[in-house]
Amino acid sequence: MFIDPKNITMDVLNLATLMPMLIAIGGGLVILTIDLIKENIHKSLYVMLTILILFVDLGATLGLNFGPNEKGFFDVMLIDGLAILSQVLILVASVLFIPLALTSKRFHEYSYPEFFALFLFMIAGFQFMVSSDNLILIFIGLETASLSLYTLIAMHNRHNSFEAAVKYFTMGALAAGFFTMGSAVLYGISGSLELYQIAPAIQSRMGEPGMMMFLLGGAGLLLTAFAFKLSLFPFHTWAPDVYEGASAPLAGYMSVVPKIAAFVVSMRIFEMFIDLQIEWVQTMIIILSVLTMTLANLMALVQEDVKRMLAYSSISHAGFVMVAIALATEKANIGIFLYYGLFMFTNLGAFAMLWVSRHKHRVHHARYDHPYEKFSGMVKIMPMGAIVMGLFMLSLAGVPPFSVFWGKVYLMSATIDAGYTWLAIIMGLNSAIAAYYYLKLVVYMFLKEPTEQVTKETTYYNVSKPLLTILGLAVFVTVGSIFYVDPLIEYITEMIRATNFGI
Amino acid sequence: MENLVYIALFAPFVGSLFAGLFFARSPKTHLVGVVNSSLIGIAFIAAVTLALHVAEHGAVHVTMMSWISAGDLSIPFGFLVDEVSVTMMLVVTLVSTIVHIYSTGYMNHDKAYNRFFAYLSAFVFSMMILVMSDNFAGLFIGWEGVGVCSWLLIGFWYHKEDKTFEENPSISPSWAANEAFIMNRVADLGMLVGIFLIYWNVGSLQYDVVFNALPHLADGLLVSIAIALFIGAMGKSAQFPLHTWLTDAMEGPTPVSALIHAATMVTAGVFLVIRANPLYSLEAVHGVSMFIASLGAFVAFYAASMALSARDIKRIVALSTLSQLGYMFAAAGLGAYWIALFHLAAHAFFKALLFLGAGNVMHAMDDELDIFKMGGMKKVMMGSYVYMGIASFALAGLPIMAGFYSKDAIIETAFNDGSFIIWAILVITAGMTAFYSFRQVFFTFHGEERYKALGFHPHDMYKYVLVAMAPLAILAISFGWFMDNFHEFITKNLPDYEMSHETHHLAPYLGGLVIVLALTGIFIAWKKYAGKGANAWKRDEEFEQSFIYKLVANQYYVPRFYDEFIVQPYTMASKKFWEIDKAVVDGFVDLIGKMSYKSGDVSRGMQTGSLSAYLNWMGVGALLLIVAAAITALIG
Amino acid sequence: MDYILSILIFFPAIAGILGFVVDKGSAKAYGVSVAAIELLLALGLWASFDTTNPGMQFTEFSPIISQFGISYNVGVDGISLFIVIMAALITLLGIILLRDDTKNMKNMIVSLLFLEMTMVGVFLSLDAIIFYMFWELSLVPMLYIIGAWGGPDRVYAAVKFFLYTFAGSLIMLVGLLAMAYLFHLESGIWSFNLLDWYTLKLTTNQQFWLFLAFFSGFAIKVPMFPFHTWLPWAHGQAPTIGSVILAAVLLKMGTYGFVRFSLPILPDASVTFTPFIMALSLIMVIYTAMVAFAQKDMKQVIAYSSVSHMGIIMIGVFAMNAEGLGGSIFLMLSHGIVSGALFMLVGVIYERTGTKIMDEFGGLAAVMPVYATVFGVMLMASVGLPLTIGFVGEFLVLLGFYKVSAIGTILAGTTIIIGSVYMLALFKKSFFGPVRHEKNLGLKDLDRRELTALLPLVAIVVWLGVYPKPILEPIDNSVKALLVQMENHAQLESTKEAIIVSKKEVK
Amino acid sequence: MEIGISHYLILSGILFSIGFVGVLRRKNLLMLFFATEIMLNAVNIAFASIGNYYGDLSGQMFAFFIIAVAASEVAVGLGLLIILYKKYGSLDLDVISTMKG
Repeated sequence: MFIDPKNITMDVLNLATLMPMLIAIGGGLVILTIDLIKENIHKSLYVMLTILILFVDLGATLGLNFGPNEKGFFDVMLIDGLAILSQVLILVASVLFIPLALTSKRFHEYSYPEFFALFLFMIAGFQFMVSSDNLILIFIGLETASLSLYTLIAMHNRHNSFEAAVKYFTMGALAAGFFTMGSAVLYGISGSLELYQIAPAIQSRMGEPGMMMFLLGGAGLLLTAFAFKLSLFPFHTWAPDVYEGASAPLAGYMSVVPKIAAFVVSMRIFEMFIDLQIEWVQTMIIILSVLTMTLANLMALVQEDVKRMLAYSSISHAGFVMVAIALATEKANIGIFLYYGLFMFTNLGAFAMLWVSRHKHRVHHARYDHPYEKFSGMVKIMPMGAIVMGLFMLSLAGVPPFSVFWGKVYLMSATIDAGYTWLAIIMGLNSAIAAYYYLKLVVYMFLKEPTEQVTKETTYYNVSKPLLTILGLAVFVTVGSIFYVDPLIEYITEMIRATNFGI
Repeated sequence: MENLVYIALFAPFVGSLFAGLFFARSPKTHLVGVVNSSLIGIAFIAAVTLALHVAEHGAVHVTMMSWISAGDLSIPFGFLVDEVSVTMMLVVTLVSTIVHIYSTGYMNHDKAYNRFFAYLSAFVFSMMILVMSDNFAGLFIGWEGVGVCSWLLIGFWYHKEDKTFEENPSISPSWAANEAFIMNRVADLGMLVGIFLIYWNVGSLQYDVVFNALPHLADGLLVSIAIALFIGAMGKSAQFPLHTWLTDAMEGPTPVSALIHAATMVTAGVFLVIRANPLYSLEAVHGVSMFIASLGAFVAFYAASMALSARDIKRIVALSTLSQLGYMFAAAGLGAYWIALFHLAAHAFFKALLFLGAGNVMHAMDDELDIFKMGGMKKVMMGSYVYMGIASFALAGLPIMAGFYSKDAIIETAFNDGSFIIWAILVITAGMTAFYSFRQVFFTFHGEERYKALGFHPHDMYKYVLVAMAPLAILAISFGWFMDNFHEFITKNLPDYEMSHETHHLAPYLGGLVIVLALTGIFIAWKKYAGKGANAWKRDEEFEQSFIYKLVANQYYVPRFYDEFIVQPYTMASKKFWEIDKAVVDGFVDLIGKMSYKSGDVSRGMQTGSLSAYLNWMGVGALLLIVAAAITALIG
Repeated sequence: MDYILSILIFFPAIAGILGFVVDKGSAKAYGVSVAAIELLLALGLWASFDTTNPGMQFTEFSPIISQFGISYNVGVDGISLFIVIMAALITLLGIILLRDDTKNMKNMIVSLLFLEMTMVGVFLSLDAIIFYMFWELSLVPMLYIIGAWGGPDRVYAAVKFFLYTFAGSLIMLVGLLAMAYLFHLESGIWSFNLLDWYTLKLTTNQQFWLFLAFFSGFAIKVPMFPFHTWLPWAHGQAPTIGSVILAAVLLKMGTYGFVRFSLPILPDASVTFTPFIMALSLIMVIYTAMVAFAQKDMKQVIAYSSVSHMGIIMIGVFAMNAEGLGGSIFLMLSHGIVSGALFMLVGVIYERTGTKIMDEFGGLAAVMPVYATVFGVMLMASVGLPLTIGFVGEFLVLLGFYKVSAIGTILAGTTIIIGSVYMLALFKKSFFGPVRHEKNLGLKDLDRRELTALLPLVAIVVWLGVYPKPILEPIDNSVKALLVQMENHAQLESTKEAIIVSKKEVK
Repeated sequence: MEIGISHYLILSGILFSIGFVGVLRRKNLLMLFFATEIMLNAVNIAFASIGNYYGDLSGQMFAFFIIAVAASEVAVGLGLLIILYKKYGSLDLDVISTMKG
């Protein structure tokens, strides 16, 4: 038993596995300390510091030994390919996110060093979440990250932000209840909280009467919890409101990073079930993902606000990717990361564009910050801005050769390979529906006449060099995807192959 | 000789380009008329030379270049000048030359003089391709080419407005042009099908290959080919029921009517049947041939009956053309191909003459066409009177005239074949022909000078035009004299038609019967219409109310029928289809869009914004999952 | 000449990017020069093309996503060569025809150049994904052209065009991916290379479903009945240049797709589906021709006539013999030239009068004789008059299809009747009769710009009508190779019987 | 009657259900937090009893962590709640619904 002190050596403890998280947490503490020492330091310092910390974190992550059975810290850490890969994605997305704080106008949350500290804590939470197959640690990571995230949302300091945070928080608390209850059920069946021990235990007890009931019940509870995190229908209701309430960059961030983390955990848990030949899980996930992508798409059609539209579109994308979990093949798993790796840049870019055009006051609409009218005739006034946003939209719609297309193709291909051609067709048709609302923005930008309120001042209200840099990077990655998809797939494949999926 | 072939073929083309490219936009110039007439004349001379050559040395066959080759299909631009085609070439170029010269006078006052010659020469070119081609596809080029030129020329005065059917049965030149084109296209489809059948069963479209292969083909197939090709011929030669365009085509300038709608183009169908005689003389397609003959006889009578009551000078001539085409088909259908061809040539001459004469009258009468408004014009238009008289004699088939020999031969053929019904019809029609042609002559040139009251000041055509018409008149009289020479020449290529001994024996009586009938017809016409004095002729109003008269005067209501049962339903159906297209086909697409949008609108209703509702959704979802889990677990 | 295909594809795109820098005033001149160079390059390709070689030439291959078998793979054969040349030609003439006072000329030129890249790319791609990429990308500039320079309902029309085609092609994408998977199952490697796919023998069941998937992408693009309704909208609203390119080139992508994908990869399904395709095509031919007759708007007549003619092309594609298939490819070219010219002509009169309603005109032949003449030539080509470009293809298609179905051919052959009905009605309404409006009396005839754009097309119409051999021969070679390929890969005996590479039983 | 593992688990289930129903039915934010706490505590019971049943400490550990997390949740939650109350003057869930659709 691991509580026996005699057996513990530093080798077994393998503290290096904790390094990335420790760096993030330590960095957060350093930022708080700096604030204690000297107040009112300009946010750029914190931004740069955070980026540095993230880079160190990234370096530490990449430096880790990894393998399907690379364990550490009382064997609760699992540093397999999946963990490394998802941490890299999380960190890259974070690095992209943080410079968006450097807007030309002052926004409330970024003037607090706590924001950056919380941000780093949140990252540490996500990192814990993805690099463990211990349900306790996953829970702790999840909650650390979520609690930080609620706070970050609320720090935007608007009516909507508080409302969003409360909604997210309350539903998150409920989901935490489900997660823990699900874990308890699994624990009850298997007597273990480690996934790699749970799997064989379940397998050996599969035949017992009544076992299936508990198994499926537990799976259902866990599915509820992660469906909430991944914003699957009907657990998605928080997402549009939270995206609307959060600041644009944070919304973009939320549509990527927490989802990657949740996908990783879902992969670990649900693919275990699927590998155990429990078809129910597969069926349910497919039903959920079909419902999610379809309904989210339909609801996105009728939105008047671009940000809210993008929120629904993010939900739909999550539903799209969720299919891969149900397939539980290597190709599908590669597809998840390829998709999110590519989607990340485009989506962050799109939200960054919204952020650039974010005005202190709602110039165009009583409720919305980014109604479609805001972009009316943009090509006439700001052609580059319109083209950039248009590229993001086309990419999100899945027009080749822009980045998201490759993810789509890969996932659809994986779906077909697994024998679910009908599902691939549904995915295709959903992309067609989705094209409508992305196109709607393109139509507004390119085919309509500008309204009076649309001027360079209002639309480029918030612009700054760092923002443009991030945008440029996003465009570059979006457009040039055709040239790097190959190595990307290669890298992801290598990582996925070095992963322990329990069975 | 090759060069002569090309000269005959391309001289008209050069003329067309000359007028079309260089003078299309310049004001009227006689240069165009002269050059084009000369070029056609050159083509005529080339044709004559070729004819002599053919008579002496046999057919000339040239291949210019390949046209379409795809798969196994290979169509060259190849030209065959043999006895049949050279006859056609002679007829075409001769009549064309005269019509060209005639047109320089007739179209003298028309603004679009140059354009007219461009079209007219283009027509000659197309017609030459039609007759000279050595394969069915080449024939089809000419076939369609003459169709287009006919379209252009019928619609030459395109600026005229549409009238109602009552005002002008042809509605307008442009309408008539479209009608002609479209109706011909109906037939062309048949022709195309024939070509396809030939290709897929023979593998070639060359005449010689096809005709050599015919004996090896199945009977049913041969019948299909024969029918398909004949459908094509029916369109071009305006056989019932595709005949209505021909009378409407009279909206075109009169030289056009003379050349295209009397002498040459409309005989293309007959030419096709003659050309394909190896097919139509096969035992297997005897039924088709008999049908052709019967249809020909029917059309001969049918058209003649309509001509009896017509008042429009050009329509009368057009209907007589139709009727004579019927004769030709009757002959061809009965296997007397060379007689059909002979009548074709003879008819070309006297009918062109008749039309050009009618043109003179029209020209004099400021384009007035109603013969009721004319009368007694022989005083002012002696030349035209003589020409039209000669032509009418020829048409009526009076002795020594060209028509006498050719038409008589056809009637004899019918008798010889034992097809007495056809024979009877043709004989009766001959009498009717004499009547209506002289009805027209007497109405126009004899009797009371009704035009005076209407304020016309007619004068005859230019002298040189009248002189230019002389060859036609001479041929209308004398062409028949060369029947034996023609027979000898043409039967090298076409099968001979031997009259039986009995027929030979009866021939004088048969001929006499026809002559008697014709003379009777002329006499009745003389009695009725040639008298002088104010009361010499009166319209028989009562008779004009009778059913028979109305039936005939309204062309047996066939145009009406087409309008009511084809044109209008087609238009209606088109409009309906358009509505369906918009409402149903497109509506369905839009419906999908609208439904998506609507369902989006409905589903966004779940986003009430209220946290408790959200929690309930989540709870419901969780419960459903658990219930589903329970059910699945219980079922197994 | 090694990289000529890549140059052909990407030269317009690069020129398009550089075009952003060009001064507004000289944008048109820039566009004309670039398009002219592109055309010269395309002609150069033809000059160095080996017409006796039926296979792919000038192929280039470089892997893009080797894990997944996606590669940049282009090549040209007799089938694609001339469509590419036509695309280049039509783009050039379309740009020439642009009025100097077109608003946002620079954006227009840039979009057109990008569009040209995608068009050329589609026809030269030998990799399914690259093909799909250009296929989808072509929608974007077209969306902009229709949406930004179109009529009052332009946005609706543009979005409809985009979404409809996009939806169809996504299902096609599923088919492509499934195809790649089947290839993977068979060979163990991933490949989207068409030439690889050609080697694959599929069961009839697989072919059936794949055919349906491909069909949904291609049929919408063609557009086949009942998926055609986006086309009248798009044409009705698009600016002249948009309609010209749409009709001349973009529609050909659909039929080209059938030729390049459906036939050689799925020979059995193609034969199985022939009656179905025939039925739809016949409806297209007859029904849309009738709808065309009911139109009041000149442009809509031509739009619907395009659908009708595309029906003939479809029939030819499924004739399964060299005559029909070769004819349909020739018809693609001729329809491109003719419909392009007709749309240009409608554009000309629209620019002058601001209306396309035929009843507003009348008597134009007297006012604008040169215009009427050019229109007349195109009309005659459109109704398939021999010695014009329109006849050769139509004749061959009908001839070829006769082998498949005599009744079908007769029904399709009615196109020569009803086709002339609506075209002649159009001509009569607009050009004949008295001039209906005073203001039309002063209309100017074609000016030099318009003649420059139109006369080359007239010349081509006549040239290829009289002497189609230079084009027909390479097409024929490649088509025969394609049919041999189909025959070799057919699973069913009945398919082999249906495919006629060369007539065996000539008597 | 001997109190066995199943009794604990049934208790846990009942508590969890109570908490769940509370979450669904309560309109007051504070009550909602209580309901979630009940749910978490129900899970704690389950973990503790199962851990005991297996003689395995990880169940107990999980329970401890849940307690810790619940505490921090309350901290964050109450903070939000206070701000919200300041802004809206109410803790009624239906009032907080400006964002919808």
